Amino acid sequence: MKQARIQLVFVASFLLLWQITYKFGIFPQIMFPSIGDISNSFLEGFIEDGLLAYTLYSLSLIFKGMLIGIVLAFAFSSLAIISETFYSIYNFMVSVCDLIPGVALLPLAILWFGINETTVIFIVVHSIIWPMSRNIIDGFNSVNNVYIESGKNYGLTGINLVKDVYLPASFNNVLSGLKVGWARAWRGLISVEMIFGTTSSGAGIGWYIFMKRTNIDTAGVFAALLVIIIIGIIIEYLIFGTIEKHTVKKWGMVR
Amino acid sequence: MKQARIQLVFVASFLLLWQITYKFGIFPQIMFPSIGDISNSFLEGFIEDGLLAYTLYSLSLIFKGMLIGIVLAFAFSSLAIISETFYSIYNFMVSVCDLIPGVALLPLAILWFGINETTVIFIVVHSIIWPMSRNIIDGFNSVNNVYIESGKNYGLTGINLVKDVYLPASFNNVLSGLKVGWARAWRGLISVEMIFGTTSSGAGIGWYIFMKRTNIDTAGVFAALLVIIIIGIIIEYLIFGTIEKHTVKKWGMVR
Amino acid sequence: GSDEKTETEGKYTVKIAMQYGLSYAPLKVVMEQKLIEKNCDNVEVEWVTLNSGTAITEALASGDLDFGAMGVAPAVTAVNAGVPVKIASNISAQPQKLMTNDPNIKSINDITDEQIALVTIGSIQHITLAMAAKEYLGDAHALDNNITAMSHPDGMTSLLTGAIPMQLTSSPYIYKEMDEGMTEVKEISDIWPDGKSFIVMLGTNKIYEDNPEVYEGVTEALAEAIDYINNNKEESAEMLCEQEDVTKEVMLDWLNYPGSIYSKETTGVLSMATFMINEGFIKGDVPESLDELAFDNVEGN
Amino acid sequence: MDKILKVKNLTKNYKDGADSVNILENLNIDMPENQFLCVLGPSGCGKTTLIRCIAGFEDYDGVVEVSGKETKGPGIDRIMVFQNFDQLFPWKTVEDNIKYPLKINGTKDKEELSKLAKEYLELVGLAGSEKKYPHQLSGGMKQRVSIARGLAVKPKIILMDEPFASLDAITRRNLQRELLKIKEKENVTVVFITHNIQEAMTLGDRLIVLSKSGEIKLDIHNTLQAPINPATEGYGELWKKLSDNLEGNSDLY
Amino acid sequence: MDKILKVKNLTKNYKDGADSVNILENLNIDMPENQFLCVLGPSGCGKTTLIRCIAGFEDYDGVVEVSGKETKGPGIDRIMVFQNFDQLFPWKTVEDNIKYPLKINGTKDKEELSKLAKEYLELVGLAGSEKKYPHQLSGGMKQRVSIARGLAVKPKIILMDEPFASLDAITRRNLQRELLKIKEKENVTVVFITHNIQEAMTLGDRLIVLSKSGEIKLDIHNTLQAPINPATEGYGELWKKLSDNLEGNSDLY
Ligand SMILES: Nc1ncnc2c1ncn2[C@@H]1O[C@H](COP(=O)(O)OP(=O)(O)OP(=O)(O)O)[C@@H](O)[C@H]1O
Ligand SMILES: Nc1ncnc2c1ncn2[C@@H]1O[C@H](COP(=O)(O)OP(=O)(O)OP(=O)(O)O)[C@@H](O)[C@H]1O
Ligand SMILES: [Mg+2]
Ligand SMILES: [Mg+2]
Repeated sequence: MKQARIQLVFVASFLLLWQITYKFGIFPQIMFPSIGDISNSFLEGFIEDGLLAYTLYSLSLIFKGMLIGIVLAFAFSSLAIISETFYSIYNFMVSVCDLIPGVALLPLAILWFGINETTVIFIVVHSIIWPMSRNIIDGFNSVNNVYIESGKNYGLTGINLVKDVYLPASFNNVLSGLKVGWARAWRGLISVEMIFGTTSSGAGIGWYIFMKRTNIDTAGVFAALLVIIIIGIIIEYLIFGTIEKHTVKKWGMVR
Repeated sequence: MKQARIQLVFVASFLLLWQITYKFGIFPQIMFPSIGDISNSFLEGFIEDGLLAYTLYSLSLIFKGMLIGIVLAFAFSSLAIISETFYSIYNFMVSVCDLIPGVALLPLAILWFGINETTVIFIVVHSIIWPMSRNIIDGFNSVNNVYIESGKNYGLTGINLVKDVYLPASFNNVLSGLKVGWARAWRGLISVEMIFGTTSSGAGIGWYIFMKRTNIDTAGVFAALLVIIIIGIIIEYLIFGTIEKHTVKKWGMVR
Repeated sequence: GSDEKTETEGKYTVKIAMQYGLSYAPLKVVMEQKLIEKNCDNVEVEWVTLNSGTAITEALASGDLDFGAMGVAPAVTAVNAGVPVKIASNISAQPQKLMTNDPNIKSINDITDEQIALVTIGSIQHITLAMAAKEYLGDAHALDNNITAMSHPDGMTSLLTGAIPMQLTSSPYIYKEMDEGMTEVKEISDIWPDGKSFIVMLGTNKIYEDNPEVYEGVTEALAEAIDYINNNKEESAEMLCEQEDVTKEVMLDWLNYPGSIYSKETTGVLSMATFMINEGFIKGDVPESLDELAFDNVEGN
Repeated sequence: MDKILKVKNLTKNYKDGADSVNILENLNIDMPENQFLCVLGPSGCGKTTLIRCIAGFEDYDGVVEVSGKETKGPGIDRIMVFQNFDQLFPWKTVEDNIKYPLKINGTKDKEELSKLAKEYLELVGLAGSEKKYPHQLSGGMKQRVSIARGLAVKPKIILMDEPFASLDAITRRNLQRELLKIKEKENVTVVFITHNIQEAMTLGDRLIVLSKSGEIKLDIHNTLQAPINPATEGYGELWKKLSDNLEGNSDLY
Repeated sequence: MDKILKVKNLTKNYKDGADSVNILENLNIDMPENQFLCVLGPSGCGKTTLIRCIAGFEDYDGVVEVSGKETKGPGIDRIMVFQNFDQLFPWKTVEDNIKYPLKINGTKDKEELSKLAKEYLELVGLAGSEKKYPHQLSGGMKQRVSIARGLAVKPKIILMDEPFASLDAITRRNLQRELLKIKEKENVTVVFITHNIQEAMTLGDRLIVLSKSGEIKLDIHNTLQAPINPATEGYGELWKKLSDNLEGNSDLY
């Protein structure tokens, strides 16, 4: 594939540039490690520091959070399309809640759920549900009328109309929402893990980054970011790419 | 307006529920202040604590960040539509960069910019540019072919095609992107202010929240959140609402 | 990012980072009374307030900051990791205590798997807990799995609301918590008794070597401020109460509490560094003397 | 025989600005079962608006009754074939576009569904395009699939908005014939918009001409004897009558 | 006279699956300036595909030359009026839809623009709808605005895909007449797709019939004397010839 080749060239140039920057000592090396150092940290991380366990733990939280977030975002957005009253309320809620930073909600979450996974998942859900709902609702609102009218004409109402017409017709927006949500989930999780960590019930990659940062192990920080990036690329190109190919692209809805 | 009435009822019920929860002491009052306390803190904040200055400072950062973010997101997304090579690279970059939490970039930002406004703005820009680009690119990709072909037919190419066809044709997605971006900018800013601190040029509302929290002044925290929410509602309904009314709604592109 | 700073109109801009809270009071005084500007003619001071030692360390390493104040443990970590900095002065000691809402926990030996909130790993609270664990339980890492990282205020509310049974924190939270009926688990304050270094000031090698006058101006200003606080509690309280958002009376109480000690002399830094390295909290060689951690002007241990 | 469709005092205004006008005003139409009504009228006069109101897609003043009951919104008893090319669900294949409405209306058996889809696709001359997606079809092909989809659910009333406009003469004639057959066999009532006077005369047993401003200018029964072609007795007069009532004058066509 | 448009060995395959076939194969068409070519053919035979290739919207094998130069992609010299109803920019008013292409092609003067917009809107019978947005128009009105937009830029070649399909008889006849006038006055070359044999005979000085599989089945010059109507000499024969060459048999219409 041509795309993949271009991307490879891009990554290679980036790495080269990084290494040159390092070599010429443009930045203090303690803050700007070499590619070699980062690779070492990467390997060491997995071999010695249990980076895999941290990663898997974070992934498990993300998947739980995504699952809950997706289900809720769909449920509420669907309801909002079915009921005008609920639309007014939910649209308002999305606008308001999306503004509240997770850190500010942490104390309340601790109060409600205590100190455990649930609190972290709550913050992850909070990170993704609003932007995802925004994309879904706006997507639903821009579905071509003729599809909705066809659907209603053939007897679809309520949730069936949403499921069988709104959803596929705005699938491109929904996918955008999922992509944004997926990224938000990572960022939300890492942030919360970095300020609210626990070593007992399991610790995630955010905690790992935090530890490395505390110990001024910059290469270790970048190695952990590398893990996140690799996972992200896999999800983006394997999962989202495949979904796109078999939906919106096949349907002629996007280029 | 019917919408506004429903929203008013909703807000009133929410406040009532809050006050009842408070009254029955369901949560410790140290964490769950009364509506009255919050209102007092709100007023006091403005009268005594200079909350206005904090707010204005944050707003100035947000607007700078939004401006840069919007310009860059548009510039890059447009380029991505014009050049397939750049598309491969930028789409890849968006997927990757969107995953990297702002906190994790903080060391690099400090390295590049030092501890000052620029670092904070950098993190804000990082919060918004990727999700916004995602929405814009995905929106551009789903523009109906016939508009693009018409545009090309009449001699539009490159940036003119983007400006005059892609942009208005995907304006709904672009607006979604702006809304998500706006919320992200707030959340990004508050987080960075809370976990990072102030710079020599001023302190923002996130820092205000941090101080109030450090002093276990929960009512003060909620008062500051209230400020954020009020600003958010104003922007959402005044700015975005007006834009929607005079664009996509007038054009019959959304319901 | 360090290039554009330095001389403007012949003036050197010295950039100093502190954090928020009572422990940084001397720096507040330096700032309010413009002591550095008084000491050196050709200096402009840029103050920033950050809220993590890590960010300050990173800014020091990047060359953006000349000085930065932080807890002993992160300071030791920074020096040990090779950041070109050393301790330029002690700032304060603060009482820290392991508070609990569980009357059954009276001693460190009563702790099994209960969670302990403290501000973060690698913090002075974390290291003191480890020191106590080593001393009383025989293993420095015995309590590592009990730790939950939470900011002081979050930890306090969690403790007060019962979400968590213990918190290792410092003044003023311990006072507030005692007011709410929380009790203390003794051994922590025993292992790191009042008076031992809590917050220190790091300076870069660069400023120490290239700008000795400025370096001296800053450290002397700090010494003056410490003196000022020790001798003028009333005025200091007045100056500081606004920052801390408490009344002057409360502030005065805090300043007068036996554990609140402001001093330019370090205490226990070397032992803490030794402990951290020996017990594997950081990697490196055990320092032989304080000189490896601090500049010449610093006295103490 | 009772009326299956009653349009009473229908007034429609899109209310899209201060100067918005009534597109339709106090329109009344009664249709007995199995009637084939052809609606003619100049472009922009309100034909689409009329059947959209009947279908229940618009707000309006007045009443639309089906079998004596006032309608509220769209329903499977009145199936619309839109004027729009892009009315098929782009996320479904041609075949699934036809099967889907059947499925949600009770036909669960897979074989039965395939049989029906095949039958109606053959009817519109599209056997072989089952697995294509709508974006892979030509304009006329899309129109034909839409017709097949509408007919397949065997509605009581079918509302067709220029369904044959993009079809070549032969396909059009075949479909006209099939439509008439189905109408008789399934006892359907048809409202059919067309710009083709000849088509209207061939198909409709009742003919309505709307004026530019949306009034009923002519509402007559087609008394010509089938098979209707230019040689049929009375053809010329009827043609002239319709043509004259269509706004403007015609000296050609 | 030199050829303004040459289609050489045009082969088009949408390559949308393992079993995708050539829609057009080795098609050759030469057109001198000011020719009016009407293309007839059964639904789905490749008419739209053909003019999309000429317009430069598709990848294809072969060469399309305009005034002797090979085309690369779309250009203002070949303006397309699409088959699609929704080809107008929904974010522009009717008027602005017409003005916009003029503006980007050099007409900067505001009054001039308004005058042109007004002129062409009157031409298609839509004076008064200037300020409407496309979504407020009927199907036929949209089609007419698209035609006005296309004509207003005075292209060398205009490619029209069933432009009059949704118009009533009178409007259609008027537009046919206007189109012929403009063609003569502006020296335009026209490729015009229609399903209406009579329309093709009335308008085209050259007539092409495509077979079901996209081959040129008939390519003749229209030698009838204008004004062409059913009474014109030779009308019947030509009609029969075209009709017979359209796939299938016609005994009606
Ligand atoms: N985008 C596409 N992808 C794949 N196949 C296509 C595409 N567009 C058209 N086709 C196929 O090409 C053939 C010719 O289509 P085209 O649109 O050119 O027909 P047409 O002659 O214009 O028909 P009509 O009169 O119905 O508009 C059809 O079989 C159609 O299925
Ligand atoms: N959604 C709408 N909003 C506002 N006005 C509309 C809307 N739809 C149609 N109109 C107006 O209503 C009138 C009638 O439109 P309608 O679509 O019913 O015409 P029509 O008879 O079907 O015409 P055609 O034969 O061209 O399809 C037109 O003047 C049109 O401008
Ligand atoms: Mg219509
Ligand atoms: Mg076609």
